[in-house]
Amino acid sequence: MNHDVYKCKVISKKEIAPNIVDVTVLCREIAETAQPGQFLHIKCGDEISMPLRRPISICDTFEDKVRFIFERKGRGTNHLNLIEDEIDILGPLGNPFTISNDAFCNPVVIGGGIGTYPLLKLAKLLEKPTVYLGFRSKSQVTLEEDFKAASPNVTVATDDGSYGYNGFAIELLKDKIKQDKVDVIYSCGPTPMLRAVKELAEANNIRCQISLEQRMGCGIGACLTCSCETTSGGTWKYKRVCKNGPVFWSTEVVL
Amino acid sequence: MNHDVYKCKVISKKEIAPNIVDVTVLCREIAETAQPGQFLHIKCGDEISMPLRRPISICDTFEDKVRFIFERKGRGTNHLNLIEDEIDILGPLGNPFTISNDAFCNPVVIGGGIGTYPLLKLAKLLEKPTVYLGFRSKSQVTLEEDFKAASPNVTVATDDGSYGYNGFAIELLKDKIKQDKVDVIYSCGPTPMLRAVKELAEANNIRCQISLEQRMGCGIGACLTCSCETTSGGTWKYKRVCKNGPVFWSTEVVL
Amino acid sequence: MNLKVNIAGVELSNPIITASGTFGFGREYGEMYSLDELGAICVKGLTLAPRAGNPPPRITETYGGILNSVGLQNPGVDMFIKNEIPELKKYTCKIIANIAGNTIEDYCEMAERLSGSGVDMLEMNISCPNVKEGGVAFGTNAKTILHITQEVKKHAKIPVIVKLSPNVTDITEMAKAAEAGGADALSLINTLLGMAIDIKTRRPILANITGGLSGPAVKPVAVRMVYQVAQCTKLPIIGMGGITNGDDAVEFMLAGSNAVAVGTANFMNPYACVSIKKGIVDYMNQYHIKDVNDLVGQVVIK
Amino acid sequence: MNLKVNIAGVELSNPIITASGTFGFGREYGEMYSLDELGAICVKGLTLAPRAGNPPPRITETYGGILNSVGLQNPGVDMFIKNEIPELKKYTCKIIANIAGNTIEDYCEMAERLSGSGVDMLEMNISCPNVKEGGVAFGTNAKTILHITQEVKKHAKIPVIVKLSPNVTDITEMAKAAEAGGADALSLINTLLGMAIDIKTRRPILANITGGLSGPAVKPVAVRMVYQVAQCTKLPIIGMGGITNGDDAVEFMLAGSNAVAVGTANFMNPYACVSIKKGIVDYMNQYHIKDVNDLVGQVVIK
Ligand SMILES: Cc1cc2nc3c(=O)[nH]c(=O)nc-3n(C[C@H](O)[C@H](O)[C@H](O)COP(=O)(O)OP(=O)(O)OC[C@H]3O[C@@H](n4cnc5c(N)ncnc54)[C@H](O)[C@@H]3O)c2cc1C
Ligand SMILES: Cc1cc2nc3c(=O)[nH]c(=O)nc-3n(C[C@H](O)[C@H](O)[C@H](O)COP(=O)(O)OP(=O)(O)OC[C@H]3O[C@@H](n4cnc5c(N)ncnc54)[C@H](O)[C@@H]3O)c2cc1C
Ligand SMILES: Cc1cc2nc3c(=O)[nH]c(=O)nc-3n(C[C@H](O)[C@H](O)[C@H](O)COP(=O)(O)O)c2cc1C
Ligand SMILES: Cc1cc2nc3c(=O)[nH]c(=O)nc-3n(C[C@H](O)[C@H](O)[C@H](O)COP(=O)(O)O)c2cc1C
Ligand code: FES
Ligand code: FES
Repeated sequence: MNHDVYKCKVISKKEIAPNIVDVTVLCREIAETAQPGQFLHIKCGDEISMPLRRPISICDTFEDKVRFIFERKGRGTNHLNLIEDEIDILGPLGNPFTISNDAFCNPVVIGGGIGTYPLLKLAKLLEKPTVYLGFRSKSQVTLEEDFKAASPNVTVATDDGSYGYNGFAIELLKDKIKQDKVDVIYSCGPTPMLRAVKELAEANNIRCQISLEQRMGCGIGACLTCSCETTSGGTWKYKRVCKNGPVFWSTEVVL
Repeated sequence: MNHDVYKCKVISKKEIAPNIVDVTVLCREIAETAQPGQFLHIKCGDEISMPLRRPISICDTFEDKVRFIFERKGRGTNHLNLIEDEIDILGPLGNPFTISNDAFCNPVVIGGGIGTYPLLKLAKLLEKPTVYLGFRSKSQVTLEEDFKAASPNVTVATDDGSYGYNGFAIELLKDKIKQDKVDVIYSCGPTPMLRAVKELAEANNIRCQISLEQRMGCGIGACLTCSCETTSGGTWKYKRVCKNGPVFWSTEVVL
Repeated sequence: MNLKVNIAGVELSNPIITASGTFGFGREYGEMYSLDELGAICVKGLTLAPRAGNPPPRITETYGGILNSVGLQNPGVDMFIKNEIPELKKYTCKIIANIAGNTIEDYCEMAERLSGSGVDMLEMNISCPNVKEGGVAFGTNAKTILHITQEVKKHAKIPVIVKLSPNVTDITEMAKAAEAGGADALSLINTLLGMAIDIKTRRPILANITGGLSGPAVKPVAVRMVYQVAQCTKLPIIGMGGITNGDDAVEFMLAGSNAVAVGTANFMNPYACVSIKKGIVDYMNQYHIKDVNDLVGQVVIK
Repeated sequence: MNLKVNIAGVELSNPIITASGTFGFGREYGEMYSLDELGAICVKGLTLAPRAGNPPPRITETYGGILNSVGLQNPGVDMFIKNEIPELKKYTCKIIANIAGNTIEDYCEMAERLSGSGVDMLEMNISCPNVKEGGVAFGTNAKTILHITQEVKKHAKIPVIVKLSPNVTDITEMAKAAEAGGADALSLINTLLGMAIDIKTRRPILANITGGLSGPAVKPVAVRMVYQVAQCTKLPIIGMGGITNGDDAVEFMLAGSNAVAVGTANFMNPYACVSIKKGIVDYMNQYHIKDVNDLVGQVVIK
């Protein structure tokens, strides 16, 4: 087992965009074993009022520090935002992105919205990946500097054109595939975007990994609540996002 | 209506004995109208997890400040102990003690344990009342100085004799009644003590008011959950502790 | 924006109703805000003769909910008519009289007496879990529901709401029985039967041993029952069970409630009804909904 | 101090059992602590043939509880026997196989196959609210419970626990039917049928529309049912429903549970079973109780 429950001291916490909170906690155990694409299962309130933890991706790790970024969305994340001292974290969980720089010489990393956060550590480990980051509008743009520090090939797109490329990040990927050789695509973001990425990758025979979201119970593979549909069908139709994912090969899953 | 819901800023909070927490909050509205024996209905946690407020007596008021003291007992009071900034209080509620210095020349105030807290403001308003305060043992003794500032006739008793008079406060009252004229007794404390006080008072034809506790819903008289049994019997057997009490004439109620 | 709803011909200025037993006869909360804020007030359960109710303790908190065992303490229907209706008539909100009987005749007699009294609707409480005779015994059997509803309808000159118990295997059977008996509307849910034990004293916390569970904890059961009942009857529905904020109220309306009742939430926040009404308005503004009736039953099942 | 309890002749080292469906086949939690800590592990519900389960989303949080609609995803009884029993046999904790069928024959067939397989007890899940056929349909009718229990008992060579559904009008009828049918023990409660709607999308949150409610919210209903059942049968009882800490477990035992099962609490705290066991020990120390069995049914009714 490489995961456990840790009480992690909060080192820093700031709102980096409206309702987007960037947190760094102290936890050597997680920091030393976590791999890009893995996630944390975070206790946001007392177990009576909120019996479920919330899954949040690991954004980055360094030495004994773990960084994650979350959007304030509902009861859980609103409550998490109030915790100042110590956060109860179960992790690191799930399967990471597959990195193999030999076979995958020309990687593209493409993320949308809060789906950009699990990609930062990945971008850092890859060799000069092409990175496309999509946001709704300028005010939502986050982590641009961090990604630019990881790679020289970072392009930001906004749906409304208020910043960077005017349109969906997927358009940038389309152009890229037309012009250059792409060996592997890594993606995380809203389902419509993942669906487009998956189609594009498969149409062009490019290996592609996507990171999925699903409502979760245990987070460790025991309760079978976090299913996603796989291409295998039949009685093995559903896999567990928490244990078999959250990162899947695009060809494994039905979106 | 002289009660309402107020968000009250915490001015001071300290543990004055093991698990006994002394709090002062800012609330001019309550401070100016509250009378001895009334109580506050306090929100201790979020309304989902803890749908009920907790009733806590008003211990004292001065200018725009309200003081109350509570014992950490269960979920609610443990949570209340964690609130540092602002407490949501419904109050002041209930019927106060009847003070009429003309008719009641020789008042005795007798309290036990946490039942001593609602008596402080009362003792201050009475003229040199005889005050008996009973506690389990020395470590539990609280407010002695405050009561001594209110009256020169204060005696502390401990059940185990570790401080002050060795025995129950009720013994002191028995002696007092034998020796002196007592016109009125005011009491609050555990039921066995109240029962003894009531018996003693009635056997000696002394007017006596006691403050009762009961589990409560609304706190304002609407839900009929906080009943105590009255001597009237029949279909009017039960009265509401929150609205008709918490202070009753000893002859009104069955203990 | 329209907040008016119509329950069996009675127009409420908005869909917020106070749940019976949690709001007394309105006097206490009426000191805190104007009862004109409410669509209707459903008063404490009435019986033919005055009732003392159960011995205390009668209430305790549970995880996310409360248990109560008041046991229908009330001054009797005549005192209600004499002392309370004139007070309530000072407000524009409608008056719903919640009635509970030991026998079918009790219900009929109360329906008679209340019909000309100024109350706007009757709510038949056939689901109180805290009394031995009558109450829940009537509400857990479809045949009895059919029969008692038919009888009461013969005596009532104002619309009759049947309040359903959640302590049944199949809520739709009970709803259909009430509809067949001529009910003008349904309300649900009453409380779930529960129990809590004090592990220090080893005694049940409630003197009555068991009590009725209400509050946030029961909401998913209540939403499910409202949804199921909305699928199987045409009657207007008053939904309740754990409604604490505007979002909860909207959820009940989407599930099929024409109006909502607020009970336990009043205890934590005496202004709960007012703030829940505001929450509905906020939701309507955000989603550009002009008429609150456009929410009713609009849950999307694909 | 004695923590051992005996359920229908099977000795458990302590009264903590994992609730079916929340603990898989023990592999995942077994990575976090030794399953020897447990009295027994009750595995994910098994069916004769493998089952895919319901489409996602399958879970959501409610106020103080959760709704799930897994729908018995499992690899089938044969794969369980082949792949999982050998793993579980590495531990001292007892093994309870939770079985669910579409037909009575399914249950009987599974009872046959599991009887010699190394599992210690069978738990008949006749109360799953998340599947269309079988499941809850069996568990809400006393006659069916009697019949199915009798049939399964003919095929089972190990003790049979009947798991009761709370979605019934009278739990005691169901318990008595199971007892009459020859059940060796009872477990309760399974989940309450509930529903939640996303007011933003107006869709039910669960793809299955409804789901089973569990967790702290349901505890008072579960305690009440355990208490009622303990009054009317002589069978050992495994109590569950919202147990989150040692005090909750003690409350269930006082109400009449011989052992307790922990489900939803595992999700928030993966070590929940261990800490609940410790909580029971703490209570026993505080109140000078030497034998955990001395708590069973000791609620004081005056
Ligand atoms: C593997 C994984 C990684 C994630 N990483 C991030 C991240 O880095 N940053 C971030 O902001 N968000 C992330 N999410 C989404 C995040 O989990 C949800 O936004 C969060 O659970 C919402 O909780 P809430 O109580 O605030 O919202 P509510 O809507 O009130 O939640 C109600 C319930 O639904 C669940 N839920 C709601 N939305 C989601 C969702 N999208 N995915 C899973 N469960 C959900 C909640 O956990 C809770 O149990 C991730 C999700 C997964 C599965
Ligand atoms: C009029 C009045 C005045 C009071 N004044 C004080 C005071 O000044 N200082 C103080 O320490 N305590 C006082 N109490 C008692 C105090 O209300 C309880 O100790 C407190 O409610 C316990 O809450 P809990 O959640 O910590 O305990 P838990 O036992 O976990 O509470 C569970 C539920 O039972 C209720 N409850 C438990 N014990 C009591 C009780 N004795 N009275 C009423 N409700 C109870 C709680 O409010 C809650 O709803 C007073 C009670 C009343 C009725
Ligand atoms: C203290 C209390 C008293 C109640 N008394 C009655 C009653 O007299 N008649 C009735 O039909 N329902 C009664 N109920 C049930 C409520 O009207 C309502 O159905 C239930 O509490 C669910 O709503 P809630 O979760 O919003 O409280 C009572 C509930 C509580 C909490
Ligand atoms: C995710 C999940 C899956 C479940 N699956 C099963 C199952 O397969 N068989 C069964 O009998 N009960 C199942 N249950 C019900 C539990 O075993 C238990 O009866 C219920 O959850 C109440 O206990 P709790 O409140 O401690 O969770 C499941 C519960 C949950 C939460
Ligand atoms: S969340 Fe329990 S299996 Fe994935
Ligand atoms: S607490 Fe509601 S009437 Fe007293």
